[in-house]
Amino acid sequence: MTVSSPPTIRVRVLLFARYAEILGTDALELILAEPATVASVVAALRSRRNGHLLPPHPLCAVNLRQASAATRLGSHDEIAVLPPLAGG
Amino acid sequence: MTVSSPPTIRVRVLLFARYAEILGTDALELILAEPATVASVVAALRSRRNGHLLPPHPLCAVNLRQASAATRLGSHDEIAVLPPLAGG
Amino acid sequence: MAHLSHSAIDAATLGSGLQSAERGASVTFVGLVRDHHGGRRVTGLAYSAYEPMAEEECARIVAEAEARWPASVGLTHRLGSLEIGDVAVAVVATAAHREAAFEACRYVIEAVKVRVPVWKRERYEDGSEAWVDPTTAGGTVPTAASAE
Amino acid sequence: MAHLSHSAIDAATLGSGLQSAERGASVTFVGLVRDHHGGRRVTGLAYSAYEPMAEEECARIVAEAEARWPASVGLTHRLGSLEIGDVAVAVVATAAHREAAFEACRYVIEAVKVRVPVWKRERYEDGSEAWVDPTTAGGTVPTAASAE
Repeated sequence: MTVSSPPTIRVRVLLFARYAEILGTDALELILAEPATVASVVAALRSRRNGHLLPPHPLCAVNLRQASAATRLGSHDEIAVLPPLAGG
Repeated sequence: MTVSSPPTIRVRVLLFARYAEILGTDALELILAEPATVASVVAALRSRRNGHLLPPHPLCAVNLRQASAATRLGSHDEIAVLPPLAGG
Repeated sequence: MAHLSHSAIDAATLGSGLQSAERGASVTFVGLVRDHHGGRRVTGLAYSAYEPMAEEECARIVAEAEARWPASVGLTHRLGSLEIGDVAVAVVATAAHREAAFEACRYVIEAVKVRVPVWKRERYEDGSEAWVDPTTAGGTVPTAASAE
Repeated sequence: MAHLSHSAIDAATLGSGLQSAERGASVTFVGLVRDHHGGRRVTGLAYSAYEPMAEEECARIVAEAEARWPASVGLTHRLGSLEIGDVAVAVVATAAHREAAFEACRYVIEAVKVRVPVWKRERYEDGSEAWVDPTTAGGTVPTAASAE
């Protein structure tokens, strides 16, 4: 007897500066049910310990480019969650 | 018997760059009948040899500040006749 | 890492590579670490970055400026620990004429501020630290250590 | 002659006197001698000035900029004989924030161009010379020697 499980993807998540402090790590792997978006990553992070301290719509990048909450993710994508920028 | 002559002023005139070349000198003294203005100086210069090569309304300065053709002159004023500026 | 530097930035060196006989104008912006922010005395700071993205974003900004104006642009952002007066960022734009040099230089620094993933953690006179956050009223948010 | 120099200008030195711990932004404009003008190859040039007025006008321009923006401004214009690539003019504006530094620097160089009594005599590849005249179509007028 076979059980069909929903398809999933595995993504790498990077956290920086204050967000890394809040979540206690600067990198983690997430397994997400398809279809997954940037918003799925943020929801997963906000469900972790202290995750409610993240804003609901943080600036994010996918594979080194800024991306919107609706950006669709594929396996092995690198999602970075970026605190407000303070360079320059 | 006394003869009354019209009052005059003596001013110093400075010429620069191309205007000094045109008039063959970079400094001269002029005696002008009162009332005298910057325009009187320009008229006197334009009546000299090659003076017609000066423009009728050149940029001028009186005592180190830009001045208009109507600026009234006094004795010992320094009037500079300035070719188009090309600094910077 | 052409645009990120973990050691001191020399704006003159950055500019010297951009000079040429047909370029008559050079505009340089240098951002320096100030001794105050939001009413507090700053004693130093640390810049961190999402380095691969920061590098790519800097390169994109420079390419955009060079496409939009007839100018050559250099850009270096400092990372790591900085003292008061240290150069945080330097932008040099050279062009045949000054308009292009001014506009390209300004474009680049404005874009760096809003697009390059760099974060600043300030140290204060009283030993406390905070993350600089231009989106908040006070301009900073406490570090996790201070908040807990 | 704080603002006029008969020897080479060092923009870095001009700027270093304006730095301070509360000024986070520095904008430098440097004008360099180009190797072409109006389609001709330039080999060098000579700047002359009505020096007492040029000095006063430079000081007035700097004072105006410092009154209008919260910035400190340095300005030096070169006089005498210059070669290709030499610094003709340097303006440095430092301020707490970059807007003031950019705007003050731009204001000063634009004002220098239209108010400071300085003249430029260019030398060309063929040995001829001409006065630079921004009000003419060609950008130059022949020297008296060439015209006679």
